Formats: sequence, structure tokens, C-alpha cells
Amino acid sequence: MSLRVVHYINQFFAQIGGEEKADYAPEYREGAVGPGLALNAAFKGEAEVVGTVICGDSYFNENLDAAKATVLKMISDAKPDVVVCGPAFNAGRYGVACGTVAAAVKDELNLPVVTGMYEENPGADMFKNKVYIIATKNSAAGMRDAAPKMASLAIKLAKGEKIGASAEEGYMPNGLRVNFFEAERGSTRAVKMLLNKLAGKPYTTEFPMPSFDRVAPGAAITDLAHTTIALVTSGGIVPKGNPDHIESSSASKFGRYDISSFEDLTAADHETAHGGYDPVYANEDADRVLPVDVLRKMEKEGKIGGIYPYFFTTVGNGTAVASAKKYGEAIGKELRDAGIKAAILTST
Amino acid sequence: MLLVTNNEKVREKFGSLCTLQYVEGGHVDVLIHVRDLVHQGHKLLTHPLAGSVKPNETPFRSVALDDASGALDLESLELIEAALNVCRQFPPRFHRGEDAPADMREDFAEIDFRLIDGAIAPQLQ
Amino acid sequence: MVKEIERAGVTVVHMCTVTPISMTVGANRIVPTIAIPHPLGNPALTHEEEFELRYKLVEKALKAFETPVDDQTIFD
Amino acid sequence: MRLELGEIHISDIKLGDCSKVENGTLYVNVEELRALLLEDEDLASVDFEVVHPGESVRIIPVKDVIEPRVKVEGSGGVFPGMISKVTTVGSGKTHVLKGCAVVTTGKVVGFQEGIIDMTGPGAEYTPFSKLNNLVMICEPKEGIKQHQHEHAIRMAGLKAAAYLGALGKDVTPDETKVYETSGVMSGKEKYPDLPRVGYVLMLQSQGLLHDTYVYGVDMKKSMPTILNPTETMDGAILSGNCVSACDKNTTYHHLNNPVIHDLLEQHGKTLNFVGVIITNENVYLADKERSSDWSTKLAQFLELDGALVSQEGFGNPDTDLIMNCKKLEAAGIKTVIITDEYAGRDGASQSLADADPAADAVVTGGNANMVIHLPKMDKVIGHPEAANIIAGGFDGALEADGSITAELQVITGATNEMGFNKLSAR
Repeated sequence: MSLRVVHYINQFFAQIGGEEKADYAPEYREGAVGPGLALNAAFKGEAEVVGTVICGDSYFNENLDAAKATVLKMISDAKPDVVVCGPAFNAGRYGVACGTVAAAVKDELNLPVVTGMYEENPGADMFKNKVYIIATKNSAAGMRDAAPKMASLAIKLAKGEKIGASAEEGYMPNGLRVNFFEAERGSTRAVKMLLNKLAGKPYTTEFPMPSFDRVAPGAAITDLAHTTIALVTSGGIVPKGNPDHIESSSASKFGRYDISSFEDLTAADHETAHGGYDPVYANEDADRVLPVDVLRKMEKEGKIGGIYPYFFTTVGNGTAVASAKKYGEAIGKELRDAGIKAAILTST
Repeated sequence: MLLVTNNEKVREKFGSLCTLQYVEGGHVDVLIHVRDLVHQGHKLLTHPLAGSVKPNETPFRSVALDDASGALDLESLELIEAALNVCRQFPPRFHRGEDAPADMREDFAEIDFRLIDGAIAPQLQ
Repeated sequence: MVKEIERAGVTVVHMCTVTPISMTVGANRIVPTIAIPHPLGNPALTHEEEFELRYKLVEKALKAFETPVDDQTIFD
Repeated sequence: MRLELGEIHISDIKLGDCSKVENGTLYVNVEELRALLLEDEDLASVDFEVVHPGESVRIIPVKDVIEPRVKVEGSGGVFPGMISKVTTVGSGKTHVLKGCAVVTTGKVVGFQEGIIDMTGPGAEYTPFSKLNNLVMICEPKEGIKQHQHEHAIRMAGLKAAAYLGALGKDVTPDETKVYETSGVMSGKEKYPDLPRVGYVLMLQSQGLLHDTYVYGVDMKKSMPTILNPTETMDGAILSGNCVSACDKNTTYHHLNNPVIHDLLEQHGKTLNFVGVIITNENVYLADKERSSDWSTKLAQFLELDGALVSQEGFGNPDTDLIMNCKKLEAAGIKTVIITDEYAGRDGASQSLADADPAADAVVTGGNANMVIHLPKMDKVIGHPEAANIIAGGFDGALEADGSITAELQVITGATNEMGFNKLSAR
């Protein structure tokens, strides 16, 4: 018996219509529709598209929670062995929808899933580390290439077979390094890569250096007098006695403490947990690291709108990059949710 | 020269030849101590991941820094942080020297000793 | 940490002593401070002088908030 | 320089009472060879085993692998500075016993590494499973120190390889390959339009069990210098490295350096291979700075357009690798580096201990932390208990049935950083 596949596509690929039909609500149809036929051909009888879920791109993105739930229910009711979404090529909202559905299928239905899109599709960056995304060309002209790769990976996943490296299977690198045998030995590949580099021709490094990524500068604050500023420090300032036992180095957590009632930090109420520098000065007067006293004055003078009631603290030294990133994300999320637009981060 | 080690063998030979700080603890404890010294303005003289014995295998580590405590040296900071990062990726097999079987302990200690000896003995002459 | 907070849509001013590290960690608005153990203070000064020093540094930070930047910028 | 390499294909090794090469079979008089090796006062005993590709045999722990060679014409002899005099090699004619190797085994330290499986999944990862190997089990006299022990095994392997190589001196090679290199000036005249490419060969040189010798010189005590590519084929570079089995360069790798062979293959066609810059991987940071400055300076001296850099070992050599790459790129020399990865058993960790955006062209020999299951072999040569304490082995890696579960890094040559293998990772 062939494997059961459910296919997720948008209104355009279902031949319902273009942008004017993008608010099309989720619909389930038996059998393959549009690109599902190409998948069926690529499955070569090993698997078959038994049903297709169609949803307009605008509808999906504007009614995210409801649409996701409906789509998941339709997929689950069809009892698939594996789910395929898209491919979305360069269509941004379609790509995000495919990624969202695929991630939900994996996490909530615990089913194997494959999607596909162009590497610059915003959905790619959002989901490539979460689900297998076959890298496609930037337009539907790439269907002929994409369908066999998606079909082959879908079958392997459905059968629980070992998945090869990204370069073998055609999925986007997902941050997990997987070994495989190349056709040529390393030295030969290196000589070829060098010749391409010398000739100014394109070449692909086998190990991209960890990204030295930059974040675009935040917008300038035009109305400081009505802006609440949050305080963050990697200088380890904590309430006296370090109630959460933030480690002096290699901190495994960050602290979040109420400063709404403080006009000035003093040796009586705050100190530092930092182990990487001489802590005497910060222990004498924590304002030397976290300038609560002057910000309160500025608040009174009307220069700033106020101070966010909580400050965030961690110990910069020795804290693993991955942890620092995690703390930053958590702090960023809280501030964004609270509508805070400005933060001062002090480091020692 | 300032030598940080948790290896008794290194302490025996170099304790009288340079300033030596003996760390009671494992490999990572030595690196953390070195990191703190770097923050205090000491420069690394030897690579904190000397040797190709995997850092999660050997419980011993010896690192040399300069005596002077000047401005923070960014290269030293990057090296020591990267070394700590590598060590944290892999859980140590033997946390401290005494956790390793006797013959391995002796060999780990000997290699650590030889590596640091090869690096700093010419500098101390 | 700077990057992740800024990524969330919060404009960040990084006040630190070792500005090259600040550049490395990807801060976009950087205000250099006094010294590693006391970035926003100077124990050699009187309490009042120190407050004044800190006030001026934070004013620089406010200035940095108000200034549109395209790239990593140090506000000396 | 012009070197003719006469390859004598060896399809079998037999132990007997007369040493000779006949019809592709290498016959070894064990007693004669043993007597020669036991002249070394530090060795108590040497035993020999012959293993063939496909046999159910495991060799553990492997110290070095050496290909037998002999100088037939031209100056000097093989393994200069160790076995022969220090005379410059690399020209004339050399015979090679192709398809076989001397494998030395011995437990120099408690955590000695290196497995060669002649069949099964492990065999796919080591090039030495494809060779007929004369395995030498060398046991030292009681009470000698680790460095004496290492020296004794290293010399025994080289002596044996030279002894066996000499048997091919008067044998007509099955195949002859000619390698010809140009001088700096003549090369430029001959190939005015081809890009000038050099090879920066990083040699392990950190100290005990981490050393490499060039014409007998301990590389950690040398400044970077220039070799003619063919010198390596006569054994100018010899391994004294016992650590990090998967990415150490054995003497066999140095003799058959794949980067040198592939660059010579392209020499005069797509590029002009100007020379080999050898540099070291020292522990002292000032040495790292100086050596990478010098390798770049020499590259500029040779007016290179491009460079390939290969690495040896794990951890701090990443720093040398990145320094070399950064400085070469900053000097305007287009650079490709070859390394391997320690990305954790799940492949999710940071692969290298150092990184830089200048390293934008990287070839990888694979993730050494990948877990591999090596089934029981019918025969184990060496010290099977070493599996339990091998780097990258789990506690109790050696299971009751004789199988081993461990990381790929236990296998000799598995993730070679000269690009000897096809293994890679993405």
C-alpha cells in the first residue's frame, strides 16, 4: 500500500485565483490538486496525495490562529503518513504559511513534513532550523526540480529512513552538521574552490563561518520626554544578598528586579554578583554601573518619560554566547510586549 | 611570567621559577581562573587549548600569562572565551585529575607538563 | 544581548568601557564610559562630582537615542 | 626539480625466510627485520602481523602508518635527517611499494588513540583499510618514559619502511609518474598567464606526542620555510604525532600529500604551483603570531595569487589556521582552507574553536564527533582495552561482544585535514 500524503497549497496554485482570492478560507479536497500531480508523478507509486488543503495566503496570515487550527484539523482528519507544504518559491506570505503549517504539523501532530521555497523567501529564515525546507528556484518554473526532491525526502521521512546531509537531500542547511561522502576527495574540492575563487566565479564554502550578523539600528527616539526607558546591565547588579544566586561568571540565568521604589541605589540595598572585575566600586554604589539616580532626576526634570519598573541583570563575563542570546531574546520580548521603545544597556 | 595550573607536576618544576597560581579543580576551573586574570589585564602567553588531547578528555591544564597587569587585551579575551566555549560544548570525562584512572592520569599530567614546558622553558632561560 | 533586544524593536544604547567589544557584539549606539569596574562613576571624585559625571554620560545616551544612525556609531 | 616516482604494485605480503619483492608480493624475513629493529635499546620486543583489505581485523591503537620507499637515483635517501643523511631530496628517481604500508602500534600513553578496521563500517572511514599492512606491535623495555617510547616506535616504523622499500630498488616499476616543478623565475616565464598558487602546510608541533620532523628538525623549533613539493615524496616530513587519530597527518599522508598531488596535477594547466610553505602549530602565542606573519610574508615573497592551507589536529591549531587565512587574505592572496569539525554528537555545536569572516572558502573533512558503531572483529591486533579509554570513546565503549561505540575521531585518518578523503559535512 502506498504512503498517504496530504498536501498544503495556496489559492493560486489551486487555480482558484490570484491576489483577489487571497482571502480564500481553508478548504479540503480529495486527491491531488495542481502541483500535487507533479508530486504524484515523482512518488512513482510509493506514495500518493490523498487530499489537498487549500488556503488563501492573506486569509492564513490575517487569521493565523484560527486558520492554523482549521488547516491542522483537515490534515489530521485525512490521516496522512507524511505532509508536504508548497513549494512556495519566492511568494513571501505563502512561504510563511507553508513554514507555519509545516512546523505545526511537526510539533502538534508529530507527523513528518517537508516544505519547499526559495532561499530568500522570508519563510526560509524563519523556519529552516525547524523543518526540512527544500531549496527551490525563485519562481514556479522551478517546480520540475523541486517536486522530485520534496517527494524523495517525504518518502524517506515517512519510512523513518536516515536523512542525509543538506547537500545530498537538497534541503536548506538547518544548523545541524551531517557527515556524508562527496564524489571527490577534499584536496580536489579545495583546488577547484580555489580556482573558482581566483577566477571570481561563484563557489560554495562547505562550512559557513558562524554568522557575524548585525541588527539594523533601532529607530531614533523623537519624544524622549514621553518615553519610558528600560535598564539592562551585564555588570551583575543585584539586590543585596543576591537573592537568585546569579553566578559570578558563566551565569546560567538572568535577574529581573523591581526598581520602581528606588530613587538611588546604595550599598545598603544593591551590590554586584560580577566576578570578573574588582567589585568594590560597584558594591559601594551600584549607580556606578546602573545609573538609577540620574535617570530619576531626569524623570523629574521631564527629560525622559520614566524608567521601566524592572531592570534586567546578568553577568557578562564567561556567559556563553548562546545563553546571552537567549537572555537577550527573553528581555527583548518582555520589553516589546510592554511597548518599551528604548533601553540603556551598561557593561563593565 | 604567571603560570596557572592544576597539574602537580607543573607546580613541582615551575613553582620556584615563576609566579605560579595553583588551582584546585578541573580543566574548566583553570580556564575560568585564567579568564579572570585576563579581565584583570594579564595577557595570554600560551594558547589555552594547547595540545590535541580533547579538552573534555584531559583533566589537566596549564596556561602562561604575562606578569604585567595592563589594559584589557582583547585578543587574549577572545581566545580564552573561545576556549571556554569549546570546553562547555563537551561535558568533561574526568572532572578532576583524581577522577582519571592512575595510568591515564599520569599520562595526561605528563603531556600537559611537556606542552607547557616546551612552550615556556625557552622563555624562562 | 544587545542585538537580540534591538531585534525585538527596542532601540538600545550600549554604555561600556571597552568599545571594541561593544562593536563586536553588534551594538549600534555606543557611549564610552569611564572604567571597567565603575563604568558610570569615578571613586576618586566626591559624591556630587560623581553624580554630575554620571548625569553627563547619561545625557550622551539620551542624545544617542535621539540621533538616527545607519551604522555602528560611537557617541564620544 | 624533477622526480620520477616508480610505483611497484603490491597485492600481498607474506612472512617468510627471505625478504624480497616478487610478482607483486612482498616477502618479509621477520627474523632479519626484528633483529634490525631490536638494535634499539628501548625496545623489548617487536611482533609482526599481516592484514589484508576485507579481513575481519581491528588494529588498535595505531601510532603511525608509513609507505615503504627507496631512493634509486638522485641525491639523498628516504626519510632524510632520521634514516638517511640530511642531504636534500626530491629529485631523481624513487621507488614506492604501492598498496602496502607499515603500521606501528603500541600503547605510548594510557589514552593512546587510533583504530583501523579492515572491514565493516569503520573501514569506509580510513584509507588504510584498503592497504596490505605489515603491523608491528612494539613493546618497550620496562620503565622508559613516554617520549623515549614514542621515539622508539617512530624509529622502528621508519626503519622497517626503509628496509622494505629497499627491496624494491631493483624491481621494475609497474607504473612511473613524473613530477616536475619550476623555479620561481622560470615558472613565471613558462606560465605567464596562470595564477600563482602556493600551499601552506601546517605541521603539528606542540610538544610531546604532538611533533613533526622536517629533515630531522623538530618543527616547533623552526621558522616557516619553503619546500619544493617533491621533497615530501621522499619523506622530508615525518610524523611524530600520536594524538587526535582522525585528523593527525601520518607519515603516509605526508608522503602522499593529496594537496601537493592535486596541485601538481593542475600545474601548468590551470595554475602555476609555485611551492610549499611549511609552518608550525606551536603552543606559545607569540610563535603563532610570528609563524603566521612569516607564512604570509613568504607567500608574498613568492608573489602568490592564491593559497591552500591545510591543518593538523584540533583546538588551538584552529587559531593558527584562522590567523594564516586572515593574514593571507589581508595580503590580497585568495585563500581556501581545509579543516574538520567538532560539532558535537548531534552536529549542533560550534564546529571550530576560532572563526573569522575572512575564511569564506572552507573544505571540511567531516564532523569528528559523529557516533559510529564498530562491530566485533574476529581478530584484534594490539590493545583492545584501549577502546575503553580512547578519546571520543564512551565509558565502556568496548562492549562485552567486542563491538565498540564511539565517535568517528577514534578512527585513524577519518577526518583528515589535508583533504585525503571524500568524507565531508554540511
